[in-house]
Amino acid sequence: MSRYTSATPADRAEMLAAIGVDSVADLFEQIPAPLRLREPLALDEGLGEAEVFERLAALAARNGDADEEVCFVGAGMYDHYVPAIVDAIAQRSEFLTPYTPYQPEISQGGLQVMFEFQTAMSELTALPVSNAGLYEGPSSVAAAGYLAMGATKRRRFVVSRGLHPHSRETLATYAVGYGAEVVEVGLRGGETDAEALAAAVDAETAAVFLQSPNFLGAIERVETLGAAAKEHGALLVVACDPMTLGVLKPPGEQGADIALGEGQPLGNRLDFGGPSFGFFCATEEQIRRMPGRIAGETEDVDGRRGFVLALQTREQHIRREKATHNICTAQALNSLAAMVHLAWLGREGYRELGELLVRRTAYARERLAAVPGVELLHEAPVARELAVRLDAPVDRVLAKVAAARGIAAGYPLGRDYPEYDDGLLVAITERRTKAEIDDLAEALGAAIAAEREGVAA
Amino acid sequence: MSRYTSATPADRAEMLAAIGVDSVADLFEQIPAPLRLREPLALDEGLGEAEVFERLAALAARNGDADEEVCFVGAGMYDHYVPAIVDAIAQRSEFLTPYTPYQPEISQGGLQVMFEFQTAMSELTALPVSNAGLYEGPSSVAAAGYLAMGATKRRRFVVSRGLHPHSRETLATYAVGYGAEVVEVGLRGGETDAEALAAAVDAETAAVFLQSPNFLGAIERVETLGAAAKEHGALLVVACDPMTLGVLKPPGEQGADIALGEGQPLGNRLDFGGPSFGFFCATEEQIRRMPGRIAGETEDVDGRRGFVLALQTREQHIRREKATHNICTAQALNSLAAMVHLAWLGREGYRELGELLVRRTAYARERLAAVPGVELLHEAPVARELAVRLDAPVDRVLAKVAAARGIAAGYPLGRDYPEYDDGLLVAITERRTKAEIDDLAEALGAAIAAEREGVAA
Amino acid sequence: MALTETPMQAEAARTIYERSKPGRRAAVLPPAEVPEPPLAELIPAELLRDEPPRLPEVAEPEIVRHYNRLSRRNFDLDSGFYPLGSCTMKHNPRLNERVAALPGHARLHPAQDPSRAQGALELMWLLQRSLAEICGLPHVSLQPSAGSHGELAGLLLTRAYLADRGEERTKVLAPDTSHGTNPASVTMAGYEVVKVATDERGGVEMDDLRAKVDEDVACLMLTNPNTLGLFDENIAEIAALIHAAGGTLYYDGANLNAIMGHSRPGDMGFDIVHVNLHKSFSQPHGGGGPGAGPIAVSERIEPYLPRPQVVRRDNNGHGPFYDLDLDRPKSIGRLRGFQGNFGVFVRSYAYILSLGADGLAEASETAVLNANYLKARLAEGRAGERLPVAFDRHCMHEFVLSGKPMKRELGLATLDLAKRLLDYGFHPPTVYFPLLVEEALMIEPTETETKESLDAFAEAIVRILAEAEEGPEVARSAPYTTPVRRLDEVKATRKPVVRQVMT
Amino acid sequence: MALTETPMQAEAARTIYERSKPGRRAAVLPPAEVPEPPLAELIPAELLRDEPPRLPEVAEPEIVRHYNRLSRRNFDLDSGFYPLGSCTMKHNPRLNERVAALPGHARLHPAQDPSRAQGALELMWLLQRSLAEICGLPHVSLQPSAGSHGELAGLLLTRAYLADRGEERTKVLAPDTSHGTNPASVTMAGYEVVKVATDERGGVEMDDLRAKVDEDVACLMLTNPNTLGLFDENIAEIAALIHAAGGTLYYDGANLNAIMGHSRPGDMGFDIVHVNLHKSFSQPHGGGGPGAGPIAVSERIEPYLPRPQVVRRDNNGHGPFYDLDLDRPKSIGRLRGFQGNFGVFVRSYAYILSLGADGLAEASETAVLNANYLKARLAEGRAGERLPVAFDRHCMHEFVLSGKPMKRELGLATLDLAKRLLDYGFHPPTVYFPLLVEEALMIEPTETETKESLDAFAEAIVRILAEAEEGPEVARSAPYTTPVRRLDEVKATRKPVVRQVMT
Ligand SMILES: Cc1ncc(COP(=O)(O)O)c(C=O)c1O
Ligand SMILES: Cc1ncc(COP(=O)(O)O)c(C=O)c1O
Repeated sequence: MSRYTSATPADRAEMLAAIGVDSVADLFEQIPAPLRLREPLALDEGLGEAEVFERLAALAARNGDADEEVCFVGAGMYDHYVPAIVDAIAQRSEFLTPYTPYQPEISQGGLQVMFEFQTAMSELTALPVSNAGLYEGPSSVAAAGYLAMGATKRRRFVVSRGLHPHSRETLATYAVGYGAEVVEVGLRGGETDAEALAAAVDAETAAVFLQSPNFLGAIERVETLGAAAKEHGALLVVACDPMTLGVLKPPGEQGADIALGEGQPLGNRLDFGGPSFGFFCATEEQIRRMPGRIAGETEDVDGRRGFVLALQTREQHIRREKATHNICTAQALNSLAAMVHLAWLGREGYRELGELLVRRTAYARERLAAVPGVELLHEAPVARELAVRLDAPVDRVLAKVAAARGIAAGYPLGRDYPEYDDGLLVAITERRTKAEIDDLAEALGAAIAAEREGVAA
Repeated sequence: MSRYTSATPADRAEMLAAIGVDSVADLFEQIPAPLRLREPLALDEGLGEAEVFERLAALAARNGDADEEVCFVGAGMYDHYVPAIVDAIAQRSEFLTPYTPYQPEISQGGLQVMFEFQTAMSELTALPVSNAGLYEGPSSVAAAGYLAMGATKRRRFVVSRGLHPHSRETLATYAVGYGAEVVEVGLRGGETDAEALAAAVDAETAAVFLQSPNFLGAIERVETLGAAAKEHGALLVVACDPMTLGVLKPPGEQGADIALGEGQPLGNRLDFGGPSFGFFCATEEQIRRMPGRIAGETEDVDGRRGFVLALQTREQHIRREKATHNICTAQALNSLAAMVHLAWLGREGYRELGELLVRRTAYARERLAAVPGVELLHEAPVARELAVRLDAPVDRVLAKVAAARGIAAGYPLGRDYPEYDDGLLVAITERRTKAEIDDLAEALGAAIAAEREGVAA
Repeated sequence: MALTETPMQAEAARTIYERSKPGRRAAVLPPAEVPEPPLAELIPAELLRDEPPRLPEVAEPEIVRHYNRLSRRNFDLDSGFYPLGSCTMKHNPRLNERVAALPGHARLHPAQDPSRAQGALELMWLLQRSLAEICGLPHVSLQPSAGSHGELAGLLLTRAYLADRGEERTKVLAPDTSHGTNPASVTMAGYEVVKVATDERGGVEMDDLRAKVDEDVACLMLTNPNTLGLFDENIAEIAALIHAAGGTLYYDGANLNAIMGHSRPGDMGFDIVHVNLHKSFSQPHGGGGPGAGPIAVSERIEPYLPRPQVVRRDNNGHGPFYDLDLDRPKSIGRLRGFQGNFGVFVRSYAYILSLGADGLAEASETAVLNANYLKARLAEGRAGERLPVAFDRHCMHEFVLSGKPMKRELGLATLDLAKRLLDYGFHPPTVYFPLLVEEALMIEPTETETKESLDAFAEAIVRILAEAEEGPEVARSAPYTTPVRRLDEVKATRKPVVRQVMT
Repeated sequence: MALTETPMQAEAARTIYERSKPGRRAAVLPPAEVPEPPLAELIPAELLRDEPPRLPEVAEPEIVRHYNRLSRRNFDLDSGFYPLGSCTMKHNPRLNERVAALPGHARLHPAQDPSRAQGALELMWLLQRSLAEICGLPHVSLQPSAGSHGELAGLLLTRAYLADRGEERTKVLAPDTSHGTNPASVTMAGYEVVKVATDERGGVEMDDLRAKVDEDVACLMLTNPNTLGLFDENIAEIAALIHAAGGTLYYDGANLNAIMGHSRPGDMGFDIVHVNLHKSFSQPHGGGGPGAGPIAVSERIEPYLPRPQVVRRDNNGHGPFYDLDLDRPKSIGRLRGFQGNFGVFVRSYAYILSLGADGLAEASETAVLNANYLKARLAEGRAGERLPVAFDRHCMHEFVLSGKPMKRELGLATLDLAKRLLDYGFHPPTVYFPLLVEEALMIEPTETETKESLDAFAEAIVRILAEAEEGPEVARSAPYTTPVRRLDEVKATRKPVVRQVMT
């Protein structure tokens, strides 16, 4: 009997007697003998809690986390300060341990939070319908593709190269499955090439995918770019960064049919990439094609206001092969964290945060551009992330700055864009102070200078 | 309006109108003008949450905590592993944020935990009555003195020098107030000098105070020593370490009238010394003289079982100057943590933990005694802490071992016992592995050798 | 004074938006510290938002109260018995939350250079090895975010594997007992679902299977034990059939909790297995996630695994170096961003370390013991007549009852029984699934439960049936004591109101 | 179906001991790793225990459920309005819990060498400086563990101060409105309490005071604003009187929340002040602690402060060095182990940093505004007649109503009103205190509450009084909806059952 189970030898004996067998082994006899394991699994014996803690702490200690390094890395996930109430609320058993709210009468807490979350996302994106969250950003892009296929009965996607590389890749992976073609349109001066995009969209195009700010940090002219989609009856799908929507024009006001994105910056940890959540909003027209759970308002038999999972006829557990998506377990707790974070920021705080990011990013851009050996990769407007080119091997500069100054200076664009293998993407959050930005500039300058002189800084 | 208040300008206007004043300042006019502050307080302006976090984290980073150093320091507070469920439960708002349970109908959670805690402490000490906890260990000793005075109408305390120095000092501080004399009895071979004790106790003695294991780690022969108290009608007060009572004979079986101690090892953090709690158990006879809150079982009007604060007529809020003690706010949450920790340990685990401590301590004693330049300070039986003498200046050895090996090797006895200024008190918990004990032995040996040779190790 | 409502019922639902007042706030942000020009000087005005979104305006104390009070309107595993079949509602150790929250894990950026993320990558590698051992298959990808994501991965792997052999197939077989995600994933992966019947022992109907296996079949998806809680005794033959026809065999691992350390999908002949870390490996369900659905695969599938893959390399003799392998030319590609739900990996790895080989086997044993005991208790007397077990043999970790006689004889639908159970303080079993069983009740107690819990649940069922002997009204109008009573789900779908209307 | 009980009422209270079964357990300890001889070989058998204590035997999931369910039987500040007078139930920011839990704080051993505890000592020093500024007194000791401990410290300081001047005095004055800890502390410190009367404006009756001040008076203990929520306008004169007679003036700081940044006890002439960090400085009350009761003192009292004291020294020109000063020859000595409730200091210092000079003043302002507003609301109409305010003037952060007319006219005792408030979802005010006011209700809303909360509370009072117009029965038998109903407190004291009986 382990710490997590309760059957004492006496319990076992009584239970076996009630079942009418002699041993638990008898119950396993339905497994054909050749398939029954004879040996224990080749894993260690179980450990006590303190020992497990020590082991995991030892592993954790071997990571350069954002407490240890000043983190200017973004590329889709950002080092924002998550207020303490988010953890306190999300760790309440009542939110942490239930299943998906299939029994609404005893799940009003979770359902109402979903409803509030949907409202918030709808407000952020200026689109009327939001689901309760998907796995994360890139797979939400793929889900939008599936929706667009269903909505348009077309099988061709036109995708900006400014869309997150993970999103483009995920879309491509899924597209092989549901049988769609993906066409990419390049960038120009940091922004999606409008002419190329217009040329790429045709009557077979199910959807056009943009991201704003795009992966290089540039704020796209979504409305202008989206015109091509409108013209050909394709859906306009816009991926966006939820931390910028306090100041940037929301996708819903720029003609987007679907707005989605990675939700991590809202209330979620870095967690080496997950769990976080993807948000997914759309026009009324798409409501019955939405993927994922959606909470809706209703009444109980006595007329009390209540919430339920609405539009379940879209879902796999009801519609099986005809479902609009296969998702079941999603990321409810992560959406809850986002909701609490947004409530904490509040209407004013959310806008102020957006302004703070824009201004600090502008400062950082100016500061970095002034460093010898650093130049801007593009001059398009930016909100919270900026791209520069370094006149020295990026990986070596990054390693140097990390080792010498404890700064994770940014994301090397060469990982995904061979054409920018001298590129560095620098992300700003409200945690990155002016002093840290100044340090970064200085450290980059020193590392580049040292590299150029062939000296170890 | 700050983040923690809600009165908007509109609210304020409405509220002032209802009150019938023009401004909040009017309400402060009851403070005579010369006493009203004209200038703001000389404190900084308020900071945002992230900034406060960074400031406090920067302070925390300048401490050598038990994650950073391998901690062999004890002297009353110990580095035990506190299981995760303790924090999870103690941090629930329902336990964290209410006041003392003056309204029992809506405080059954807290009251029942008190009742369960009292039961656990009663079991540990083998005394029938426990309160719900006092501030911490040493002030509980002083509370026992106050009780003993009330019970015996005598004003003389005989105290073993093996009692924690902080307890002796606190008792002395209080005794000046309530007007009692404190007589100290010395140690012999690590244990309380039985003859001296017998000689010191007289018909004026209100109580005899022992500690077992005593400050030097020695398990006292409480029953033998206590005979003198019995003989003269004095109360026998025994301070004990709750982590040893799974294996050591409990005070209640050794003639103690009162058993008490520092509760920190049960479920509480080191926290640089607090908050923790003091436990306080006694014979039935003393129940109406007990200090602190006591939960008791009762029934509601429908016959449902319930719990209330019992025997409130002992307390300051009812009895004022005639109260048995002045305590009001105590350490309820810390007692709760202890209860959860004890439930987690369970009957078997608690005993096993005691055995583990005894055996690892025996191993450490043997291992250290074999180190050149180290010898045992006494040979009395020990349970979880042991005292050695070093043949080199203790402070220098400690500094060296900390700097070179990241080990906090123990508590320098010279801080409190001039007669043992070469003494070191080494504490063992289940977190201190055999490998760490071996490291300690080696590190001490190296440091002493280096000191003797006058070399920096 | 008589009670008309419970205190929670008396409290009308109000959203955080309805608690807002202009000007209230909780956040205080740090000062800008840098020049603060009007935003329009930095970003063209037409790209700026006119009005900020109407987020809540509430101070911190009210936020805390709002969500605290809301939380109590949830039933949760940490408060009571939650025998939701197929969901494996087992204890969620708080130790796992503690280790997941360590800054070294929680504050690690996903794009961190592998040289400065060695602990995280090693942990992932160790988890991969552990899952491989438990599943009996050599390779693992941790990337999928949940079971259904693992299913999609498995089907895309099948497609890639077949394509590499120059084959294109169109059909995927799945039993009629399969979970809804299975057919939904099949469609998303561009295949057509073909249903296979169930035989009278609850396993795959072999004749039907034989009739449907052909060259167009890309894959058979199976849950074993299946959603009836029964182990398919013909699994070896099934595997042989599919393999002979050139298809892959996919294992839906939602029920792995029945067999850990007792039997392995790989040994049964499966090519691809997904594991729901939020089921067998104790990741809390979070009210609907997060979870993770790693997949274990055989050698022949390995080349197609998603990118990136965590690998252990030799660090020029300086011990191992853990890395993200992106250079996988045959890979199906990414299924999501970054490396997967790492926080979930930490929790599940902590769980595996805690239980170890012995503890995992013991967990499955106890899960099976608990299920069979509860089944036996419910087979007694009247309950056994009204709610007979759908397939009368020993079950594994769960079992399915049919409410058909209860409905016919007492007028009580399974839904009514479920709702009445709420009044007794229990989470109901999964209802109306699997579809094959009329008025189904699918009961999975897990190893977490004490005998006392199981007894209490059985007694509640007996009492509800006894109430119904007097007439079905009591249960039909249940629940009575929950924060809200029976809700109009039809309305919510007909005229969906999916967000707060702002006034 | 009519409700007879709420779900919680239906659940009988069972202790963790009653959930135990021999052999169950949660803890798995590490292996000994060292030789494991029988214990009797290491410790004489007569010093060993025969039978382990009968602690619970329960596996982890049941422990979690037990305490989770128990927790819901508490009303808490994070769920609703808690206007418990004199207790300052203000919001407990979770930020403070977060910073207190940082390993650098939470895992620091109290005997750590000061050179390796500089962060902790600096924090204590900074808190000392902040409290000194807030109190208007130059020196602070953080050692006392709560308000009552601070009181005892203050009286022992007075004794030491007087003794040092060769004086021994016997009496301590305290108003009849003083809190119970005041007289209890006086007795513990070996003094005799002399009660001072209250005048018709709610302040100290000056004639009575003059009559009682003499050479035997060691100290006057005062709360200002006092427990009626009223500021004593004669404080300057009172201070002069006491000082002229050679006594000390002690400030019970429980009500400091009324005046932060607006007035300072030191400026009023107080020599010694205690501060309840768990009241004005947001340390959570924890269901009855932990708290902390630092004291601030004037120059003349400083030499006697408890040991050790945190000091800032110059580190030979290498910046400051924070140290524990033990060398205090005139000190009264220790009041407890180690350095005090450090974890509480971290929380309260975080609170002070968060609010700052501006925020603290704003908090007091809002507290006073809220109290006066609620007082005004309750003075309206019928409520104002049945429950008149005891002293009709503007209050500070709290106010006291008298239930005397209510009792006389409606037959409703203050206790009944309090119990009925429970059904309305409110924590009742402090009742029957201060003793001076018949059927007293002491109401302190704090700055935490919204206007909406205050309005709802006022409306509940009005409704309860309206109910009572029909007769007192409803309130007299209240509460109806709480987990248990009115409890027999007399029985619990007459025949105390203070622990679980083991069977
Ligand atoms: C049998 C079965 N298969 C698949 C799934 C889908 O798993 P997930 O929710 O992780 O996507 C479930 C979950 O309920 C299940 O029970
Ligand atoms: C006026 C007053 N004085 C003193 C105290 C005692 O403070 P503590 O509970 O911190 O000992 C209280 C606490 O309720 C109080 O209200």
